[in-house]
This record gives sequence, C-alpha cells and structure tokens, in this order.
Amino acid sequence: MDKTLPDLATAVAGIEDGMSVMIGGFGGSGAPIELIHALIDRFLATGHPKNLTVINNNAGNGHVGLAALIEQGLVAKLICSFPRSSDPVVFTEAYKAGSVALELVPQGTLAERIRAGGAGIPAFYTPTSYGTLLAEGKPVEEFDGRFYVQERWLKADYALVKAHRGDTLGNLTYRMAARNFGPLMCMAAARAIVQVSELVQPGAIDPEAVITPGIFVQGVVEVPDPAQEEALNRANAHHPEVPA
Amino acid sequence: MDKTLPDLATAVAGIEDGMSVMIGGFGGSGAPIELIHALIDRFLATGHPKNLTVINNNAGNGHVGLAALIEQGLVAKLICSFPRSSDPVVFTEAYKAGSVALELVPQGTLAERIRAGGAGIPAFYTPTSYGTLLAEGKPVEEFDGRFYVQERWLKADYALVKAHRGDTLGNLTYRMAARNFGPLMCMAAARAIVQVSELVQPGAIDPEAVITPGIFVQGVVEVPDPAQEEALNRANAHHPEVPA
Amino acid sequence: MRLTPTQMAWRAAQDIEDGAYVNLGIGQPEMVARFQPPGRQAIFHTENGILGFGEAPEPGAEDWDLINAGKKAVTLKPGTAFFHHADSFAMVRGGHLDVAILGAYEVAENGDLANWSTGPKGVPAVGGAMDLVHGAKRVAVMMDHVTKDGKPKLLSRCSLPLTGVGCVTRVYSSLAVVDIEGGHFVLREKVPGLSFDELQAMTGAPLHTDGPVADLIAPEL
Amino acid sequence: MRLTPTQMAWRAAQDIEDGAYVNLGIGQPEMVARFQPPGRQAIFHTENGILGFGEAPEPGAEDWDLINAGKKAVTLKPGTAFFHHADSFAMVRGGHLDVAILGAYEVAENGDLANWSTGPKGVPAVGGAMDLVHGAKRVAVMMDHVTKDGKPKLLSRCSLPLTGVGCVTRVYSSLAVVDIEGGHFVLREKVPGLSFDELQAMTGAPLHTDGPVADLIAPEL
Repeated sequence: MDKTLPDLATAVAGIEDGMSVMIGGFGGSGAPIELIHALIDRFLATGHPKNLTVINNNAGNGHVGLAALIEQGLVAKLICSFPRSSDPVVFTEAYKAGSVALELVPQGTLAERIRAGGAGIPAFYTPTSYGTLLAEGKPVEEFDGRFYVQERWLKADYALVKAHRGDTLGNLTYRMAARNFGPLMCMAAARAIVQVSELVQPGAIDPEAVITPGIFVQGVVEVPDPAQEEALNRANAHHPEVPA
Repeated sequence: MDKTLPDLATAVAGIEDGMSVMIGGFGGSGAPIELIHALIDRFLATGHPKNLTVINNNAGNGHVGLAALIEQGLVAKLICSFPRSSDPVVFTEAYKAGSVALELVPQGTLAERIRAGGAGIPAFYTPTSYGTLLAEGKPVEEFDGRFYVQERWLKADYALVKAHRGDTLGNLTYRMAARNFGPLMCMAAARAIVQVSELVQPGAIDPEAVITPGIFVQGVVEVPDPAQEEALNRANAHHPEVPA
Repeated sequence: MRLTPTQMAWRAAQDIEDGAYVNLGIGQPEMVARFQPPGRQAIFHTENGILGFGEAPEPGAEDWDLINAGKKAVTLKPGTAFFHHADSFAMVRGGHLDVAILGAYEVAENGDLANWSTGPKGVPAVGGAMDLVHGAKRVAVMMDHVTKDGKPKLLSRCSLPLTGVGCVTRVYSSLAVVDIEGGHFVLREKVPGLSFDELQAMTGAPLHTDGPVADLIAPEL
Repeated sequence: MRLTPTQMAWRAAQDIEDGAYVNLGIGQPEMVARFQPPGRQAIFHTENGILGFGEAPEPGAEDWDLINAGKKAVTLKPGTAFFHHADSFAMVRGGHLDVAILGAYEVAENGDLANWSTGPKGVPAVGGAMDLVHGAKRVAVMMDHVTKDGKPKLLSRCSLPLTGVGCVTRVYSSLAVVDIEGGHFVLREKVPGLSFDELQAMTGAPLHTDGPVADLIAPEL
C-alpha cells in the first residue's frame, strides 16, 4: 500500500500519446514544475508522449513549466479559463499558428466540472455563461424563474499535482493558495501523481488537516525545495536550458 | 464584523414558524444539542416556532436533541436519509400518526443537494436512485450510455451546526467525524448559526486548517463542554426533563 | 453445513486485495474487517467522513465523535483522514471505492439489489446504500441464502423495492459463492455435502456453471 | 474634472459596508481595497482560494504561494482562510459575496456587461468574470466613462461579446455614478462643472434622474 514513486521519471512514465492530463496550479502557485519538466525530458528523449490534452487554469508563463510543455510540442489542446500571463508568448504563438486548440471555460465552471468528474456527477447546471458565447450549443434550462446552462463533468487520464506534505498512503496537505485546483484534479483523474515537498509516514499528518485523502491519489514522489515558476521566470529560465 | 452571539436564546431567536432548518450531525456526532434545546425552550415558552421543515441525516434518537424537537411538536416535515436509530420511537410514532411528513433522500444525494444549494447549482445528475422508487417523478437523462436522475438543490432559512473551534469571523474547525454535514449546511442556509466548543479570536485558527470559512457563517455562540447525544441517551435523558 | 454470518464475513474478506478501499454495510458486513488475510491491509471508508479508521475501542473508551456509519465507535489509525459528507460521497459516487459489501433482502440474476425497504408499511430508511451500489467498482452482497422461513433470496427478479439496478456482481451466501454475469447466476463455490440440485432448489433462478465448483469451506470462527 | 482610476477606486470603496465580503477584479479594481472608510473593514475574496487576505508585501518579501487572482503577492491577516477552487466558486456562485467590482469594456442600460473579449482576434480569456457576475449580490463596474478615442462605454446595448446578462447594478465611471434600474441608466452623481447635456453626449443611452444628482468629488490621491 505504499504509493511512493522512486523518482520523477517513473512518476510520469505512464502518460501516453493522446492522453488527457490535468495540471495543478493557478499561474505559478501550485504548478508542479518538476513533474512537467520530467515529462518534457521524456518527450525529448523518446518522442512521447505527444498530442496531449492539458487542463490547467492558465496557459503558462515564460519558458518553463506549462509554457515549456507547449513550446516543446507535447500539447495538442488546452482547456483553460485564462490563457494570459505576464509572458504568454509561447501559447499565443502556438494558438495563432493553429498548433494548439483552445477550449475556454469560465474559471468556476472549470473547477466545478473537474469536481463533478471526481464526484460522479455527469452534468450540472450553472448560471455562469448564460447568454454568452461560451454557452453556445449547451442545453439551457429554467429553474425557479432563472436560466441556467448545463455543463458536463471533466475527467482526465492523469493529474500532475504539487502538494506540500504527503504520506505514503497519498494523504496530502497544500501550502497556502497553492491548493487551488490540486484537490479537485486528484479526484477527477484516473491516476493522480503528486509531487510533495516533504514525504512522511502515515500518522505524521493530523487527520483533521488532510486536504486530499489518499483514496484520490495513486502516486507520490518527493521533490524537496521545489521550484517556483514565478522565481524561474524572474530569472528568465528556460526548460530545457538554452545553450549559452 | 464580530459574529459572536451572546447566548443560545439569542442564537435561535430568528427562527420563525414554517421555516426550513438544517441541523448538523450524523446520529449523535455533530448534533448541536444545546442549540436544539434552546429552540425547544423557546417554543415551550412562546408557542413558536412551529411547522418547521427540518433537514438532518437522521430522525433523532431517544428523547433529546432532534427527537425532542419532534416530540415537542415543532416539526411538520423531515427531510432525511435514515430515520432509524437505537431508540427511534419518537419519530416512528409521529410518522405513523401522520403528524410529521417524511421526504426520504439517499444519503449521498442529500449531501450533494445541500452542497449544490450552497454552491449555486440548481440541479445536477446522479446515478443514485436510478430505477428505484426514490427516483419517481424526477427527470432522467442519459450521459455516455448510462442513466442518471436529476436532483435539485436544497437550501434552508437556517442551519444549526456544532463545530469545535470557531473565531469571531465565523471560521470553523470540527472534531473528527462530527464534521459530517456541518460544512455543507453552513453553505446552504441563509443564516448559519454555529455552536462552538471554543470561541477564539481571528488568527488563532491556522488558515490551512479552516474547514468552514467565515463567509458561510452568520452567527457563533460558545458552548463549552457540549453534550453528546449518545451519552445523554445512555443516561436516558429527556428534554425538557421529565418531572421525577 | 451452512456458514455463520461470521464465516460469510471471513469468506468475503478473502477476496479483498491489499490496499483496496472498502466500504462495509452496517450490520453483519462490518465483520469483514476482522478477517483480512495476512499480508493484506484494506483501507476502510465510512459514509460519515472517515477513511482508514481502526477497530472498535475497548468498552468505556469510546469517543462518540469517532463513529462509523452504523453509529458504532471506531478508532484512529496512522493515515486516517476526516472529511465532510459531500467529499465522502464523492469518493463513493465518483468510483473511487474498490469494493462495497452490503447486506440484502433480495438479489436478482440481472444484478438488481433490494436491501432498503420491505414494503409500504414501516418507516422507510435508505442511508447510503443507493449511492454505494452505483459507486464502488465491485458491489458484493453478503447474506443468508434463504429467508428465515426458507424462501430463496436469490431470485429471477426482485419483488421488493430496488436499491439499485444491475449493480451486484457477487453474492457471498451462507451456502454458496455466486457471481452475476450476463444476467445469470454463476455458481463458483458451494458448501460441501450439499448437492447442486439441493442448492438449486433453494435458489429462485437457474444456477449456471462455467467451470469447476469449488468447496466453500470457512474455518471455525 | 475627471476622476483618475485611483479616485474611481476611492469612490467605489465608499459604498462598501463594514463586514462585506468583496471580490475585486484584477487590474484597477484591486485599488478599491486601499480606500476602506475609517471604521469599516471589508473581507476580500480572491478566486484562487483565499478569504481575508491583506495588502501587498514589501518588495522582496513576496511568497509566490500567496497570491491573488491577478497573480500579485498578498499577505496573511488574522482570520485568513485557504480553500480549493471548487469551494472558492461555491462562495461566488452560491451568492455569498456581497459585492464584486469589475472592470469593463462596455455596460448596457439593461445591465449587460462585456469585459472579457474584444472580438474574434486575439487570444480569448475569461477567468472568473462570468462566475462573479452571476454570483455576487451586487455587481458594480469601475471604468472610464468613454474609450480612449472618446466613444461611450455606457451603451443601449453591448456590441462586444457578453460576460453576463442583466447583472450590473452600478457603474463608477471617471465622470459619474450611474445606477441601472428597470432597464435604464439613472444618474446619481456627476463631476462638478460638467453639465447633464455634456455627460449625456458622452453616454450611449439616455441618462435618467429620479432625484437630485450629487457632485462626484474625490480627494486628491
């Protein structure tokens, strides 16, 4: 019952061409940079995985993390709410070139669709986007005199998530606003792979403080002192590194 | 911005005839005994509130808490999943006499309907109860080759909830499995009134450990050393006390 | 020559894999937790918001905030987690549980289950059963093979109000282990000394076989 | 004779009651938090899972796990709470926020708002705006009264893709405070020295009045 994974390469080894991958984080907070870079390294060495559908709130920033995943050519489609950032050039160019498709989803609907995927709710109604372009083609129903849009659940083959502490059973805590989409994506993915800054034994996390219970997690890999996307971008980092 | 209420009588003073009241707890764990008894005391003194619709997982046990609320005649309708207990005589007799109506809801559907009420989701689809008596009259829809039942949100005028620690802004923690429906009911009620075993100042609860953020709470009243329904029943307690 | 409830629980426990997430129905199925085979450790879920709880405490040591769905006191174990009811049923409905083992009044050869209502008289109570039958990856039933007055509980169609449609895949009865496959009962094991025809006579729909039928033998417990 | 963005933020802040739960749109509306009137304290919500956060930290003291929806660093305050995105938008969609103050490209007299897309060219981005406009009890807009090239932003109908239908109830512009009531713009305040007719000429739909129009005066900031 030990869900510990020995290293980052093993952690991302199961992701195959064409799969859907939820990636945690809101902007840089909660972005699992090391897992993403391990996936890029595998692609650069083997040509796989490619044609991924990636679900994230944003579309990357600079040339690391999700932006690098797009820049290196692994991503065929992005489902997100806000594909802008302080340095959005990678996604913007890929989108304008038609090499990455975009499904734009309001942020709260994105969160609720992911939760629904994890909670076995195939569809729900929301007031969000009613009367707008983003509701086009979706069923509309009236409840109590108000109109609502039907939205479908969102699941994925994999989730790549960054947590703070994790035990070997997969119980997780997060750090401040880095929590964001992580708990939801762990629920909605067939396999949730989590990088934790500190791996501990069962019992080390207060049962009251567990944010993601281990039932939602399939693999845990320890990454002490993980990189912050914001700090990498302020240092103009690239992945892979640009030869000097 | 201080949400502290001075005493139990004040805490339940706003509940009026015919209102819907969510009451936290699963069996005795999390049952806000003192708030319920304060409501009974008010009714016995004033004749109000009556004709309440109560939402709880169960239907009370013995002659305290929710069972006493029914026994004393405040409840016109109960929405619950499991109206059985080790001593269910009060509800059973009221139900058979026709003095209390029952809406039976599967437990997970009850939880999700309450969450939906709090989250602004007017309806959702669930596989639960498909093909059963409890789905009769409800819309059914097929998604991805499987059938689902449409369920509606559940809201209430008030929630009476027991938490463990609470600060004056209404941020709450719970104690072990007493958490159960409390966080959901705080979301779904127009006014969530919470009894806490320990009232603290803002900052005393770790922001990571907050289970119910204060935005979902309208009033907090301190009840140190709250009664446990199970312990009261083992002592054959009644509320109000039976004259010797 | 018939298994006690304790022995049925033992038998059901043999099929639970190491690391499985398991929900046990209130009442007799709760006993399954006592019989995990050596080297295997399941993680138990209870609807009221605990994952990974331990056994019952010593009498007098109960904490009534730490109970299971049957309102019985349980204990903490390393790795326990608490959560609210919506998260708890997200685990159930979302397909995250590996196994649910429930009691039953009736099971039909099409996998239908009736375990919540004995009809219009009495107080109906459903609890979490209707959620569990559509959530867990494997839904098994543990029950006597026949009613107290000898009538079959494995039927061609359920006569009582349904809990779920086509949801049960295996029955651990007091006389047999029966799988439900393609709308049929498939006999896997029966207690020794009972002939196929005798078992069929106590079963309300045809028993099929598609291989050897093993002896259902449980230790004295 | 026109308010700066900072002054618009000051004006919007005057309407926020003590104890209100408030979401401020990214960009200029974020400044509203700086101008809470003495004796009043609002509690600020950010979509990415913080309630009750504090002001920006000193440069160099940023913690990039503690950011707001605009990805700017914020700080903790006593009473802060963290939560995940589904809980965060339960607060929004569930009607728990008292006020949302957003920027806009266009606002129509029927309350329609356009603030997410300037048309088919460029990369569309919506974020949490479509959720906020249907969630908060009061949705206000803070924006210049006209575009950079002098065209009205308060219109009879929006020309750009909508964010929400009939959702805005008050506009804090650089020239006026305008309520939306019964499908009409109702002028409440205008900057002194600007006549009603001059203001009307810069507004794309009729301005109504139903009482005195106050002077819109903000301090130097």
